[in-house]
Amino acid sequence: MKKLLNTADSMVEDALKGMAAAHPTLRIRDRVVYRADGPRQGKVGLVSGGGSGHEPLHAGFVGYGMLDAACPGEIFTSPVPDQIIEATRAVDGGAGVLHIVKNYTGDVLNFEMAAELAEDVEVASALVDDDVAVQDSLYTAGRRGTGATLFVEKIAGALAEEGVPLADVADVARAVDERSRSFGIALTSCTTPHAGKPTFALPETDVELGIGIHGEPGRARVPMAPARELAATAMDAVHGDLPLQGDLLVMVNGMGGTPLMELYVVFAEVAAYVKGKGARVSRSLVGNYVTSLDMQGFSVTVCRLDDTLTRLWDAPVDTPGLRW
Amino acid sequence: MKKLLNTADSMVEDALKGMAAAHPTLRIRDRVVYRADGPRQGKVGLVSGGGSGHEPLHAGFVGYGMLDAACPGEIFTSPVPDQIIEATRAVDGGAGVLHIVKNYTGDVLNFEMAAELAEDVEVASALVDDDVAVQDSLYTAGRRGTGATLFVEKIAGALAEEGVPLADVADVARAVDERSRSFGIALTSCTTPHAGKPTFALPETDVELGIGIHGEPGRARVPMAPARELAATAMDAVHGDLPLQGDLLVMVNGMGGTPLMELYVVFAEVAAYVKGKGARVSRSLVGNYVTSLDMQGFSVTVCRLDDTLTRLWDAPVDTPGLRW
Amino acid sequence: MFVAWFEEAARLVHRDRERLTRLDAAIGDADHGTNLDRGLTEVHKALTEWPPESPVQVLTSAGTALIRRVGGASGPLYGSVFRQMGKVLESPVTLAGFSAAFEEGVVAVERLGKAAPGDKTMVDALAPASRALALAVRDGVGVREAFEQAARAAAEGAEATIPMQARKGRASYLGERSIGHEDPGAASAALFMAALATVAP
Amino acid sequence: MFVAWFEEAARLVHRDRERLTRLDAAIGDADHGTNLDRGLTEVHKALTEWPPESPVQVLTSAGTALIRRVGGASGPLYGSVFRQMGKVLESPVTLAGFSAAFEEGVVAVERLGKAAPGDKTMVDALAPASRALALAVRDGVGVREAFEQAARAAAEGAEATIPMQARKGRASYLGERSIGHEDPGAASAALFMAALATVAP
Ligand SMILES: Nc1ncnc2c1ncn2[C@@H]1O[C@H](COP(=O)(O)OP(=O)(O)O)[C@@H](O)[C@H]1O
Ligand SMILES: Nc1ncnc2c1ncn2[C@@H]1O[C@H](COP(=O)(O)OP(=O)(O)O)[C@@H](O)[C@H]1O
Ligand SMILES: [Mg+2]
Ligand SMILES: [Mg+2]
Ligand SMILES: [Mg+2]
Ligand SMILES: [Mg+2]
Repeated sequence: MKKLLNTADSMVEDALKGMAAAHPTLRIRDRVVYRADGPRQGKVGLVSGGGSGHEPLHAGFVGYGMLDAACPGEIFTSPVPDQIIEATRAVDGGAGVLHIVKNYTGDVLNFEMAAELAEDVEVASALVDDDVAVQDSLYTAGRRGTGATLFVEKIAGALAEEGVPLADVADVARAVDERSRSFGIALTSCTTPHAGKPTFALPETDVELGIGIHGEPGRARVPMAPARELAATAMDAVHGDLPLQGDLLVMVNGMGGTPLMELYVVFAEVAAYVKGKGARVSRSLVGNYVTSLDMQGFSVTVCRLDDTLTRLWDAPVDTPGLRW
Repeated sequence: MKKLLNTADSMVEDALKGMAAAHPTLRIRDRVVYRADGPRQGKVGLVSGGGSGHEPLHAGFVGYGMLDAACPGEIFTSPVPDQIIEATRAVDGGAGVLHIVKNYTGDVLNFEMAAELAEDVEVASALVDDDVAVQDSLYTAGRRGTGATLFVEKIAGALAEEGVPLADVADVARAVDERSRSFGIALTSCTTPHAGKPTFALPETDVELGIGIHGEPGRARVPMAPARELAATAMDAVHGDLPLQGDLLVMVNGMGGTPLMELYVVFAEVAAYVKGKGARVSRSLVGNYVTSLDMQGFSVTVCRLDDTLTRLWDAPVDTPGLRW
Repeated sequence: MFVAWFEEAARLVHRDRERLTRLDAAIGDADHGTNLDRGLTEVHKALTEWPPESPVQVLTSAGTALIRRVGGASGPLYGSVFRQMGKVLESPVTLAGFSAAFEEGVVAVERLGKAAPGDKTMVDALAPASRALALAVRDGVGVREAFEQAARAAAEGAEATIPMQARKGRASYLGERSIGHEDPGAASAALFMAALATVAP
Repeated sequence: MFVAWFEEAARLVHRDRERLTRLDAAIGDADHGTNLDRGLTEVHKALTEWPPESPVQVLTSAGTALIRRVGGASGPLYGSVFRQMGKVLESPVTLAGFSAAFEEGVVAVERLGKAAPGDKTMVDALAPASRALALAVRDGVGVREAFEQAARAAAEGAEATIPMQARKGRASYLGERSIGHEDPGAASAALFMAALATVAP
């Protein structure tokens, strides 16, 4: 394993130093990343967070029209309640705070504890669980939160800028989650700096279907196939769970080690697939946004838009990772 | 080698289809990527291009405030004169066209031929040759064009939007190049889809210093080192050639397979280095911008800003790869 | 003994952190060893910088440190075991009192994690350990032997997670592919109980 | 013969494309085989779809196809060889005329690429081939033998690039590390000349 780092232990801290140096619009203190111009009085505050290693998620989405604060945990490890409490209090502008939480046991537990302990702030919580690779049943921890997190943060962030109450921001966040589905395919495993070797072994001939964003192995391993087939596999899984129809927001997302060129190849296939189902790619995003360290592969996330969601998606955003 | 593609032969075409589907602001025809709203009468047209595999460079930088057209060649192969002629004629709004050409024999020859053949259009050419890893001497093809290409395209693009004459746009492009230097370090080789195996073999223990963006091996191989030392090695090379002073535009660029988190770690070290020399990181960019397929590693590019260049860098830009 | 318990647990987890991370790599996200090692280092620091004056303080301080520094699923879960124990442990400490408090700690984890035995989690090591302690109290065996029985029960419980299909936590995503691997949290729970046996008076 | 020359060159390059790409990987960017194979496929297409009516047309059409489809450094360079040959070749074609035209083609490459023999480029195979042809004309040897001598000279010239340090093209970036590898463009130039020998009347 070769990685650009000083030590595995200092990696999160070192990367945050780099973020702070690169982005004067951010303020970083005690492992929380804030908008330098926050808190905004009367605006609902948005706090998200999770393990590090998914950059630009979440810290890269702090800024106008998106998050007010992000709490980066250790690599692939949810943040601790202290960070979340700190962030929640700091971004409260009197209108309450929305926690956007990816559905992992660790994230859920730590955000819950923090919400309880920050009892002086009105907190609502929106869970993101879009990964159709995981069956949501009594026998699992429920669906994982992956790509849709970006959609939820963007759209809820845009609504919060309009000055609406906490309940409305929470509602739109949940609506986006309900209307979104994801599926991911890995060509290689990621390697965590502490483990120093790939989390799972994947031969040159195979890909892993339905992987998570923490190097969790998927549910099946199949032979490597052309982009067209891999895209179809992912889209079949999405479409089988939430039929593609109407105007869609579609993200083809790289897992961190995937070159943009390959993502465009996949996007062409995904767009053709959508068209084949009679639906329409109305908005799109292609790039490495919700990553898993150096993993190679892609995930596709689809959200069924309506007019409100489209308007909020199009609303201005100014963060290091997303800007228009 | 596992890559997201259909066939190696169709990869460039397939990726362009994906670009077209993802970006309604672009129009793609006969292997040329145009601004959908071009040509603009009275504005100098900017055309760049080069081998594919460096995405988002160049096609991702087509749009308001940057390029009017990009000519993507085959992977790591400069475009052919036909494409360049086509693009040059199409973007000419009567004020002439600037060719931004990275200094490689192939790029230079093909752009030269095209400029000669498009005799009906007034063409100026700006060469980018910022890579200090290559000695510019009688014994080489001269310095390579790498990261500074983005700076040149952005800043010349901004000036062109102001409606100034071709000679001025060409002058600012050349000024940016003269004030910019780059150095790159690879942790792994890239793998071209046709070759199917890494261009050079790099053991787990070593890094390659002074690599190009086409998998050209570097000039030396040294043991892997912490990010701080690698950053210093790159910055020493830059500083040794163009002393760091005053306000700097600094890009820490990933080679395509480098996770953003690692780039932030490097950026923190680069920023500290700059400070140590008494200079100042005035503007910055961290991400995978001028890539080399799936290569892991980074390059750093530094440009000495002045007030004009700063203003032009800050000017609005709206392209798939760069937007503010 | 309480301080020694955490010191010994820290030693064992540090020693075995790569094994724990490897177990987590197989069915999770390859951080359990690092997480717990970081947390127990913090516990050590907390116990050294703010010397506790009672077993209750040790448990509360350790539990809090784990919650504050581990993150992930195991941080809040382990933190809850010890904080809950601290809440209910009566002084002077007896084996019966310890066993009762431990039982409540395990219940707290089950509640927080919504996990039951058989779900392939740390509960599968903690619950048998708790039962072993209760039996030891009933049978009136000595402290050392009681702790040794608890350690044995936890180790067996951890091993018994191998054929289980996970129903909670990250491993549950794998469905049937989670079968055949020891649960990392159960393995670390067994280390906690082994540490207890070692420092038994 | 001219059409056959390009058909045979296409066959040889296609057969050896991986070797050429491998040579380019060592001191360049691993695309020379793919580039030339694509270009010669295009030449074949051009010659089939627009059957040329004279050697001059074959050369011009092939050169143009190479320029239009290869890209990179080798596209314009090879294209210039054949276009220049087409410009100056006199009909009816004689060995002396061919030799003179080829010489001009090589000069065109040297001018365009600013390359001289010893720079470790295709010139190091083309120039010796050109010299061999000229000598053959002077000595009055037959066409087949002349072409065979040219092929041999090109092959030797390509091999002689191994110990050279590159001064032009991408390999020059490597400085001394370019030593010890055959230049891919010289290797492909040797294939062109080998093809010529094969199709000699
Ligand atoms: N719902 C739960 N209830 C009880 N224990 C759980 C639950 N979820 C996870 N665990 C335990 O936590 C362990 C994983 O801890 P760790 O790797 O540190 O956290 P994470 O899964 O967040 O990376 C699992 O092996 C399991 O024993
Ligand atoms: N300036 C030059 N003059 C003559 N030949 C050159 C020059 N530059 C490169 N070449 C030839 O071109 C070959 C490389 O061709 P190719 O790989 O197709 O192009 P690129 O270098 O653009 O990838 C080199 O091996 C060399 O023989
Ligand atoms: Mg974790
Ligand atoms: Mg090339
Ligand atoms: Mg884990
Ligand atoms: Mg080449």
